[in-house]
Amino acid sequence: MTLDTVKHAGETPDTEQPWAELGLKQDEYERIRSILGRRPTGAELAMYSVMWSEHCSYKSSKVHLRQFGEKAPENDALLVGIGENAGVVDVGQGYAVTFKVESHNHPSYIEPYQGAATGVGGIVRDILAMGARPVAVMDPLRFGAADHPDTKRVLPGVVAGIGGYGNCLGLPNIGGEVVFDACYQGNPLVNALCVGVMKHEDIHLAKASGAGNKVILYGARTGGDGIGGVSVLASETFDDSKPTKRPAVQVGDPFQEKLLIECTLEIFREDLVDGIQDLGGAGLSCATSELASAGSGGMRVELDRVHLRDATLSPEEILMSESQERMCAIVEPGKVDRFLEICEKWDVIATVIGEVTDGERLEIFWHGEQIVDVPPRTVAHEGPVYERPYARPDWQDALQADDANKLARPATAEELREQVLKVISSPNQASKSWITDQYDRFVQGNTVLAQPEDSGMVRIDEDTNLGVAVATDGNGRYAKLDPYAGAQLALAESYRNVAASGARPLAISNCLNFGSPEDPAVMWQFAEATRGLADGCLTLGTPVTGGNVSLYNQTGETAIHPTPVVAVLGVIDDVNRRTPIAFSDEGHLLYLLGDTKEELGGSAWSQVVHDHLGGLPPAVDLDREKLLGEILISASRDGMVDAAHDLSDGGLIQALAESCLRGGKGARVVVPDGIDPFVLLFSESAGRAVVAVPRSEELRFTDMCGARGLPAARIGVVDGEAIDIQGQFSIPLAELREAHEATIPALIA
Amino acid sequence: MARVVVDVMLKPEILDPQGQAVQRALPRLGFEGIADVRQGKRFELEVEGPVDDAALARIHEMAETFLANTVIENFTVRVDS
Amino acid sequence: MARVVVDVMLKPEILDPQGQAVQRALPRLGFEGIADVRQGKRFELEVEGPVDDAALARIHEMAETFLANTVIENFTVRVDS
Amino acid sequence: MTARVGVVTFPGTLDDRDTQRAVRIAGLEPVPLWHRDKDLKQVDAVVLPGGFSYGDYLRAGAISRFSPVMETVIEQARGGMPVLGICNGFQVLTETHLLPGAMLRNNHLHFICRDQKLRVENADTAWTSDYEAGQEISVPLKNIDGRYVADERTLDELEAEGRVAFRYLDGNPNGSLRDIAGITNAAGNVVGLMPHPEHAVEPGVGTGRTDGLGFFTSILKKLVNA
Ligand SMILES: Nc1ncnc2c1ncn2[C@@H]1O[C@H](COP(=O)(O)OP(=O)(O)O)[C@@H](O)[C@H]1O
Ligand SMILES: [Mg+2]
Repeated sequence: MTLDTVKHAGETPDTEQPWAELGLKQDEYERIRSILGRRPTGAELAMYSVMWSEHCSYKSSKVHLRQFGEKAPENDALLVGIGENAGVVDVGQGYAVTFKVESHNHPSYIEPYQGAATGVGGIVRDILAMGARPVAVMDPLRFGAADHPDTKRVLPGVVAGIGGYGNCLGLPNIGGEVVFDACYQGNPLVNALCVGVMKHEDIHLAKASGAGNKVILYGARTGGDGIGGVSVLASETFDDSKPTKRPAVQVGDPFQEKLLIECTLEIFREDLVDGIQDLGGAGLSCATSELASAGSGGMRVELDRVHLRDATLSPEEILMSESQERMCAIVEPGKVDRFLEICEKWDVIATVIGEVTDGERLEIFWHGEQIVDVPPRTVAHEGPVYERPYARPDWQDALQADDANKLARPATAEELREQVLKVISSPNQASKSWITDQYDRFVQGNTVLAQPEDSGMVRIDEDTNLGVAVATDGNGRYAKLDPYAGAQLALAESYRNVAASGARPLAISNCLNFGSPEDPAVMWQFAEATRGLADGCLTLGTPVTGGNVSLYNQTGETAIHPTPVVAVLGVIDDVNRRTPIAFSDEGHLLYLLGDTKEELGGSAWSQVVHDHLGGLPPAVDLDREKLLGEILISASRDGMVDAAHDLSDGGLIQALAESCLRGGKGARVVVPDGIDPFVLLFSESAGRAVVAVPRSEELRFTDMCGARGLPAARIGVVDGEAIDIQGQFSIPLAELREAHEATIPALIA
Repeated sequence: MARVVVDVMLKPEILDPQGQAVQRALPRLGFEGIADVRQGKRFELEVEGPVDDAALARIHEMAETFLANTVIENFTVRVDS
Repeated sequence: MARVVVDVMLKPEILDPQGQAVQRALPRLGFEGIADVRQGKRFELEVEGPVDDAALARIHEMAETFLANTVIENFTVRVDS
Repeated sequence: MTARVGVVTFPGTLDDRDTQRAVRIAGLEPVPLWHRDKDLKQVDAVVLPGGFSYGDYLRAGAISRFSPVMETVIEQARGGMPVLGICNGFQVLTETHLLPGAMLRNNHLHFICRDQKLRVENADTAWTSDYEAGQEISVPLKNIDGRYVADERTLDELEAEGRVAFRYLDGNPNGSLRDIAGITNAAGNVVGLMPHPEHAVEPGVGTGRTDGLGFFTSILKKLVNA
């Protein structure tokens, strides 16, 4: 086959090209022709097609994501905002923290182990590329019905993949989520988050500047992994029925990634790079065009210098390969030798593949012949933007009218007790330790809080005890009932979780998991959710630092519940002041903070007891969330509470059960006057938490709540070996533990 | 009882980090001249009853659906003698 | 280039939970009549140069000192044809 | 003057910095050692920390065993230098035959991370003298290849000579024979165990307990009083 050079393309304008097979639309192909003033070469077509895929170009979501910048709250903590590999937040004492959550949904359905593993690998490289040492990971996961046979295939594979990769990298897993719902049956959601820490001066950006600087590709050899994966996997509705069309799966090598991390950190320490970019989706196409586009000048790459695992790869394939564990750095000529030396020390292959030029084009050569000559911005940053039509679905009104508050409630105390046990042992509410025990949460020796705490917390400075906390939350059921409120509830819950552990929320990242953007109903859900999230962040003062969008999570006509997952990052000045969820001391007083209203729409109770989804989700009051957060943070700082647990799905009873089981102590609860015990236990009103207050602190604590106007009701005391709801029922801890812990192993193990 | 062996190897185009780690270690141990190493799995099945075509067909199906992950692996089935 | 295969299996007296897990799963998947399953490793070595007795002796040594841990594993070396 | 404890970093080692921290907290001087260097920089003792050296590909510890640093470690360990292998380090020690037996995949086939109760069976080794024989401690366990096996004769010999240094309590987490969590060589200078004492040396992080500190204070006493 003859090489399709730029010259050749100019001479053969009428050659048929497989743009449709590569996922491009007719008008997109025409646009490429008009940008270049000729037909693209095969290599150029490969680059444009992957970079203009939904996954890389955000073409359907961009117009909505803009709000995150436009409505961004004033916040001087934000050092690097949206648009880089990950946002960076100032956490004080000269430290900066970067974090981001990303999806690897489709690959994890095809090959659960490798899909999930490479999802972790990818997000870790994003964090590394910012100049940070990765210090923790989290994994928000969603699967189909817990008792569906395919869940038995997908879940153990995903969990083993996340553990297999993360454990081998030495990154503590400090939290995540596991949710089961039939809507995710053919579209499990595998989101992965990584947190990294650096000093302010160590921040690195993905840009190529300085003519004459060298472009170095380092890490694993390039093979035929996931060729076309980006465009085929992320842009088209996934169809399992044609195994022959399955694209090659990427296989991760966590050992190689660990070397890459240590090697890169050593390179940063010696200040050897000007710009750096990880290779993820779209591989070299993405890295070279993004680096060149973001920097000044152009770039020239000799593609034949790339170290290959498979010598038969064509230049197009090399450009599209998604081989894992690779990075691309821009290095001054005088520093190249030292750079290569450090790579050699860590057994990492490194090759100078090109240099920054003073031109404006990205030019790629194959054995001396030019195969790419493009303006890099048109590939990386000026892809197509769609204003997809959206419309409130016609079923939304009926769904909201189907009020969960009207569902039959337990008639007797005995029935209430039964329903409590049923909810607490349901797959979504049950203990997830069978899963989380497969993750190393201790490595690095800085873990302060990990599962099953409200947030994950790590110490980042051993001398001052400065720490950061992260929580991730999302509730697709709420978002299905009302995507605007659902996104805000995810934000509120995550914010509350961080505050409950004593950390001050600073900024957020998010992963927006939705169905097909070509369906106006899905697009409406997306528009509503992004608007809700942007408005919410403005009110809470927590800017969006970055995130990820995963679309086409649907099977046939049926989309998943809209599932915005929100990660909130907080800071705590002294990790010794953190607040755990465990009730560990008898006699401590239990206070319920916030207002409990009759809010059962989308609740765990409505799902478990009635298999029902309808009505409205709990009302959102972000000012109240903020106030609650301030109280929880002050209480932690001043030692007024011994334990705190946020209330969310499952309501008060779920929080009590978790805190009692964690601390091995019971609770005696008195139902306050004027509230129905069922509503007290199961309502999911937002803006609430339960805290355990030592008697010596009671006055100080209630004074503070009173002065700030936060409702605080004394509902009982830590005591005994049972949860005893007075006048209703009592459940011994042993029975509760069995109910809570046996479910997941019985279903999955 | 007859023994049937199922060998499962990663497809050639799929990265094999384990095989690579072994290969890279060999020169350090003083073993030269090994150009490539691939590491896979070997299953030894003790089969009750005769290993006729029907039994082999079943084992083939078992390998395809269960022992190997055909997204990334190839396999072979053979009777051990 | 010639291919030499090294098969490494756990010694019979050592518990093989991987093989057992496979065996236990088989009936559930509808495969009956497999009395025992053992899971081991298969290494495919691409050897440069002739695979003569000297080369095989070296590979045998490599298997003994490196590819297998003879405290728990047995191995066999054979030329693939 | 305090003693110098070398902490080896192989490619893929994870707990090297944690081990250095534990050594420091105990009042010793941690000295990083690199797998490619034969030179042990005149340390008084060596810790082989946990992790996935060489990805644990092939077998846990199998490739690291052949590194230059191990040549010297093996030689000096035979000469009496204290060596502690934690998790992956223990696996390296069995692969080098400084300690008998081998480590296999957990019987339940999963990675397991938990706070694990142990009994210190032998408080006379270089690394356990600060504990009482029979003392129960809790330290994190986190591995997938943690099942200790050896033939019956070896196991009997270990028992008879008091060389089972640690045993799992409250349930065997991985199918290790005779609940063995760690062993020592006959001289008591080379000790290996699967659980991670270096992750239990500070209140407030990790398990929140300091049950693992005794390993490092034991070696401090031995080296500084020696
Ligand atoms: N939901 C979102 N919210 C905020 N920023 C987002 C979101 N989705 C994507 N982004 C931002 O868009 C940029 C491009 O994303 P992406 O191409 O996924 O980055 P990368 O390739 O480095 O993973 C990043 O800065 C990312 O943080
Ligand atoms: Mg990136």
